[in-house]
Amino acid sequence: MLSVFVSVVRRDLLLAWRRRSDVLTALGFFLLVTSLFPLGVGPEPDQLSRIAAGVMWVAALLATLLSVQRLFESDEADGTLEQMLLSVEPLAVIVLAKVCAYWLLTGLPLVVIAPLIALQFNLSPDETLIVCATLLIGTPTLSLLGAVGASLTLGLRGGGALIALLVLPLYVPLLIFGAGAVDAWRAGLGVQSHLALLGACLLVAFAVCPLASAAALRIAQD
Amino acid sequence: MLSVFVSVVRRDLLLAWRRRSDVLTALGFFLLVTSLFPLGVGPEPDQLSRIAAGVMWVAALLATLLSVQRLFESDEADGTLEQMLLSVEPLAVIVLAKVCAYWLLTGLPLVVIAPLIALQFNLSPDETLIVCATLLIGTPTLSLLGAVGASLTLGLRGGGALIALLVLPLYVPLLIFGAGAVDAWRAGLGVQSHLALLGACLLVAFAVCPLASAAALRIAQD
Amino acid sequence: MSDSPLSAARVPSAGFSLFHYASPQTFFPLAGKLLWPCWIAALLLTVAGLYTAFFVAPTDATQGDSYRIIFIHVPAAWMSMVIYMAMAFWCAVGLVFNTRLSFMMSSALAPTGALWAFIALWTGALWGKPTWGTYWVWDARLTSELILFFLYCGYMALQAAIDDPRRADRAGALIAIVGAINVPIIYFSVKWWNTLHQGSSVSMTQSPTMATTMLTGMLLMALAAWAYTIGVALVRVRAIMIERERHTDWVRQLSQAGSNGDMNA
Amino acid sequence: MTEPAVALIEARALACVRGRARLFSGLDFALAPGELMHVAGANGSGKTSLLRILCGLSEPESGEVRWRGEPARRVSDDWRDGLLYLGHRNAVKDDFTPLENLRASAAIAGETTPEDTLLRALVDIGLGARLDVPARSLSQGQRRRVALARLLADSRSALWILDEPFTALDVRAVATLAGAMSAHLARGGSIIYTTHQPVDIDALRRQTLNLDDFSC
Amino acid sequence: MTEPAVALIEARALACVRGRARLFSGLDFALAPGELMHVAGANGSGKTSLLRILCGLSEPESGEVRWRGEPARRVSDDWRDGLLYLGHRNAVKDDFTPLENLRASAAIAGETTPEDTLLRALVDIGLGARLDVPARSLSQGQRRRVALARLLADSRSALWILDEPFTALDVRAVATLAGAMSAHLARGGSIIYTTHQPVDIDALRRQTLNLDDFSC
Ligand code: HEM
Ligand SMILES: Nc1ncnc2c1ncn2[C@@H]1O[C@H](COP(=O)(O)OP(=O)(O)OP(=O)(O)O)[C@@H](O)[C@H]1O
Ligand SMILES: Nc1ncnc2c1ncn2[C@@H]1O[C@H](COP(=O)(O)OP(=O)(O)OP(=O)(O)O)[C@@H](O)[C@H]1O
Ligand SMILES: [Mg+2]
Ligand SMILES: [Mg+2]
Repeated sequence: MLSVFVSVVRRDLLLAWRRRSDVLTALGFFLLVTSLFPLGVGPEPDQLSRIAAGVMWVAALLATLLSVQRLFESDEADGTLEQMLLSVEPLAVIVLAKVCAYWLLTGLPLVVIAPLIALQFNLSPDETLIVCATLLIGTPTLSLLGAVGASLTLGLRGGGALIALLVLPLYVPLLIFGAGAVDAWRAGLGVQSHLALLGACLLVAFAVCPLASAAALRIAQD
Repeated sequence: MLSVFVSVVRRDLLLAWRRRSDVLTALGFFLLVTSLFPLGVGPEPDQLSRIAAGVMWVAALLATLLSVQRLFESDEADGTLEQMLLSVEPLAVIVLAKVCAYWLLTGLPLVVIAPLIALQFNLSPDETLIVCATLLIGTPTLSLLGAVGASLTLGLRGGGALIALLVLPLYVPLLIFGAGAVDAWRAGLGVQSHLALLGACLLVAFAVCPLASAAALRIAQD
Repeated sequence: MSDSPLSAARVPSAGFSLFHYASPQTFFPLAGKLLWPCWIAALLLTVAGLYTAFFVAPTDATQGDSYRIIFIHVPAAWMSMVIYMAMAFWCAVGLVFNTRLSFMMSSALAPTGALWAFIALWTGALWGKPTWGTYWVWDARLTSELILFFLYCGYMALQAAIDDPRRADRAGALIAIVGAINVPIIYFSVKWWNTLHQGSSVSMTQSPTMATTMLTGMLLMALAAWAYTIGVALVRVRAIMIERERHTDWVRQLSQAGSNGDMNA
Repeated sequence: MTEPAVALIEARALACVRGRARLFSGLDFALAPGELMHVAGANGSGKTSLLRILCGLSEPESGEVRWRGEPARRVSDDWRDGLLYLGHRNAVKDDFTPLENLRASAAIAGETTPEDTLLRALVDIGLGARLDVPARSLSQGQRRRVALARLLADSRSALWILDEPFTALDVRAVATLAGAMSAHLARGGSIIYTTHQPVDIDALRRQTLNLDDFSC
Repeated sequence: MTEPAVALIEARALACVRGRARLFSGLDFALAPGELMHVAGANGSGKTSLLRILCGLSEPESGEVRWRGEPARRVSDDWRDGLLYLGHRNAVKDDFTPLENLRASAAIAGETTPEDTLLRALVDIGLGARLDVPARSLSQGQRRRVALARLLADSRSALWILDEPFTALDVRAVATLAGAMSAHLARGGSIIYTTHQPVDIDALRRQTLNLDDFSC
C-alpha cells in the first residue's frame, strides 16, 4: 500500500517533469495574477499591502480550480484509469498519491514563492509568515476538494463549469479564513483560531476526500 | 473560401455548445476573478472602483491565456488538424474561422457581461462604456495573438508555460493601453489615443496572425 | 453496488412488507392517495400559522415588528437542513439496497430543499439589515447555510449533466452523502463559534426561552412547511417515476388507464 | 475443491443496456482454468461492454458474475487480483519510454515485477531497438506492443481479458502474442478475448461466444 | 498526354529519417490511375511516415514526390485537391453524431457534398441504426466506420491514401470497404493503403511495396 503510493507519486512527478508545463502552469499563473495586479491596480504601497493576502489567496484558489480539472483527464483518455480501478491496491490510496503529487507540483511551489510575492506587495515579515502558513495548510485542502470535483465531473458535458459550481462553495470558507488571518493579525487579534480552522478543514478533507473521489471515479467509469 | 469560413465557425460553435463547458469556462472564470476580488480585497467602494479596469483587463487577459492553449489541441489529438492541412481551402482561412469562433465563445461574452461587473465595482456609466469599448477592441487581438502562440507550442513539452512566455510580452502593452484608458479619462485626458492604439493593434494582428499561425501549424505537423 | 436480495427488482409484489412499497410500481398509487391530505394540511397550517404570527404574537421589545420574519426564516432554515438529511438518507438507502425508488425520492426532494435554503438566506439577509446593519457577513452559520444552498445546486446540476440515470443517481448520491457533513456544522455553528447569528432558543432539553405564542406560530409554520414539502416531493417523485420507467409495462398500462380518466387509482 | 469442478469465472443471465439499446440478455457461460474463450460478434454487438462487466468496470443491467464459484462482488479483492485486462486503449503514456510505461503499469496494478522481467518482455515483443524512445514517437503497432508487453511479463494472473489485442500488430508480433497466449493457457491460466482477425491459438479447451446470438 | 503515360503519383529516391533512425531510402515507385498499391512492412518500418510524405503532411529527408508528372510542391493545390487521406486517427469528434461528423469533415476538406449522399454513405457502411448517437457512445468499430464513410461519399478524389483502414472493423464492414475500394479503382481512381490483415480487393492493376526491402 505504501509502495503503490510511493510509485504513483513518483510516476506523476516524472510525468509532469517530462511535460514540464504542468509544473510551471500553476506557478506561472500564480505569479502572473499576483504580478499583473499591481500593474493593473496602480503602485500605491498602502493599497497594495491591504489587498495582498486576498490577491494571493484568490490566485492560489484559481490556480487550483483551473488545473485540478485535468487531474484525471489524461489517465482517463489513455485508459490508465481503468487499470487503476482494476488494481489490487485500494483506489483511494492511488487517488491520494495522485493528489499528493499534484499538490507537490502546484500547491507547494506557490507556498515557496509566496514570500517573494509578499515582498512585492510590501508585507511585513510577520504578515508574510502568516500568509505563507495559511497557504501551506490551505492549499492541500484545495487540492483534495478539487480532486473530488474532478472525479465527479470526469468526462461530463460542461465539466469546467460544473467543477466550479461543486467545488467553489467549499473553497470560499477557506478563502475567508485564509485571507482573513492577516486582517485579524492587523486588527490585533490572534491568528491561532484561523490556522486551527484551516487545519481542521485539512484533516476532514484528508479523511473524506480520497474515499469520495475513489467512489466517484468508479461511478464515472461505469 | 467564405463557405469554408462559415462552416468552420458553425462547426466550432456547435462543438462548444455540445460540450457546454467551453462556452462557460472563460466567462465563468472572468466572473469568478472579478467577483472574488472584492471578497478578498474588502468592500470599500472607492478602492474598488479604482482597481476595477485593471482587474477586468487582467481577468480578460488571463481568461484568454488559459483557454487559448486548447484551441488546436483537440483537433490535433483526433486527427482533424491533418485534414485541415490537407484541405483545398487556404489554411489561414480555416485558422481565422477557428479564432473567430473562439472569440465569439470567450471574448464576446466578457464584453457583454462587463457592464454588470462594472456595476459591482461602482464604475460610473461613462467609465463603464470606456472599459467595454477597450475590451471590445482588445479581446479579438488577444485571441489572434493567442492563436499564434497556441500553434507554435502545439504538442510541445511545456506548452502551457511556453505559450505564456511567447504571448505575454505582446499582451502587456494591450493591458496597459486597455486598463489605462479609464485612468486617462479620470485624469481628464481623452481616451481616443488609447482606443486608436488598440484598434491599430487589432488591424495588424488581423493581417499577420492567421498567416503566422497557419505556417506554425504546418511546421508542427511535420 | 451489491446485488442484495432486497433489490427492488426482485421483491415479489405479493405479500406485505416495507419493501413492498420500495418498488415504483406499488408506490405510485400510494403517493397519489397521500397528495390531497398533504395539500389540505399545508393550507390549514399556513393560515393558522400566519394568523398567529401577525395577529396573536406580540411586538418585540427591542426589534419591533421586523422580528416577524422569524416565522418564515426559522421554518425555512429548519426545512433546508432536514431535507438535505432526508436526501442523504435516501441516497444511502439506495446505494446499500440498490432500490431505484430511493434515488428518485432524493432527486424529488432536491429542488424544494434548494428553495427553502434560498428562502432562509434571503429572509435572513433581509433581517440582517435592520438588526446587524448589513445584509451579509461571513459568519460561520451564514456561510455554511450558503454552502448548503450550493450543495443543492451542485447536486441538481450534476444529475442534469449525466445522461445515464443510473450513473447520475450514484454520482448525486455521493454529493448528498458527503455534503451531509455540512448540516451539523450549520446547526452547531452558533455553539462552536462565537458568531453574530443568534443561538438556538428551541431545544429538546431546556424549556423554551421565547414567548409561547411566538413558539406556537413558529411550530405551526414549520408543520405547514413539512406538509408542503411532502406534497411537492410526492408530485415530483411521481413525475420522475413516469419519466424514468416509461418503457416498462406498468407505466404503459397506467397511461392507457390515464387516458381513460383515472390517474390516481 | 478440485480445480476443474469450479469454474474460474461464470456469467449468469447477464444483460447489458447501453443508452436506450439493450445489447444482450440471458447470457450464461462458465470458463474453466486453462480454457480459451473467443467472444465474437459484429461491431457494436457489445463485446467490449461484456468484457468490462466481466472485470468489474461496469455493472450489468441484471444477472451476476461469479468468480471461483462466489459472487464476484463479494470476493472483489480476489477477483481483481486474478485479472489482467487490456482494453482498446493502450494505457501508454506518450512521454514515457516503453520501460517506464511498463514499470508504471506494474506499479499501478500493485505488482512488483523485477526490472529484468519487464526488460525481457519488451525485448521479446520486439521493442528491443526502441527502448529509449518516448512512446510519442513510436508507431501505432509499437505502442500497442508496449501495452501487450505486460502480458509477457505476467505469470501471476489467473485470467487474461483482452479486447482486440491483435489490432495494429504485424504478422510477427501476432505470432509472438499468440505464443504468449498459448503459454499462459498451458500454465493453467484462462483467456477471454475478442478479435475480428482470424488468429490461431493453441488451446486444449476452447469455446466461442457469439454475441450476435444473444442480441435482442 | 494520354492518361496511362503519366503516372498519377510518383516517388523518386525518397528517404525518410525519424529521430536518429533512417527508416528507408532510395524508394521509387510510380502509380498509374486505376492502380492499387499495398504498402507492406513490419511495425515501425515507416509505412505511416511514407504515407504522410505522399500527401504532403511531412517532408522527406531527400528525394521528391511528383504529382501527375510535376513536382508535387509546385502544384500543391492540385495535389491536395486530388487526395483523400485517412490516417490512424479517425478525425471523429466525440460530441458530434455520425452525420454531423461527416458534414464537418466535408466542410473542412472544402467539399460540398449533398446531405443525402452523406446520409447514404452512413447507411451503407452500417451506421443506419446509430445516426442520432454521439460518437462518444459508439463502439470502436463504429467510430472507425464514421471516418470511413467519407470514402463512400467521395466520387471526386483521384487518389485515396488509407492508413490501416481495416482495423477494428468486423467481417461485414471489411467487405463493404473492400467493395468501395474496388469501385473506386474501377472508376479510374488509385489507392495506396497499408494493412496487416489479408484482405481481398478486386483490382486490375496492383503492386506491393514492401518497406522492409528499403530499410537501412
Ligand atoms: C442570511 C443570513 C442568515 C442565515 C443564512 C441564517 C440561517 C439560519 C439557520 C440555518 C437557522 C436554523 C438553525 C437552528 O435552528 O438552530 C436560523 C435560525 C434563526 N435565525 Fe437565522 N440566519 C440568517 C440571518 C438571521 C438574522 C439577521 C437573524 C436576526 C437577528 C436571525 C435570527 C435567527 C433566529 C432567531 C433563529 C432561530 C434560532 C432558534 O430559535 O433555534 N437569522 N438561521
Ligand atoms: N449512450 C448510448 N446510447 C446508445 N447506444 C449506445 C450508447 N452507449 C453505447 N451504445 C451502443 O452500445 C454498443 C457498444 O458496444 P461495444 O463497444 O461493447 O461494441 P463492441 O462489440 O466492442 O464493438 P467493436 O467490435 O466495434 O469494438 C454500440 O452499439 C453503441 O452504439
Ligand atoms: N523521434 C524519434 N526518434 C526515434 N525513432 C523515431 C522517432 N520518431 C519516429 N521514430 C520511429 O520511426 C518509425 C515510425 O514508423 P511509422 O509510424 O511510419 O511505422 P509504421 O510502418 O506505420 O508502423 P505500424 O505498422 O506500427 O503503424 C518507428 O519505428 C518509430 O520508432
Ligand atoms: Mg469493442
Ligand atoms: Mg502506421
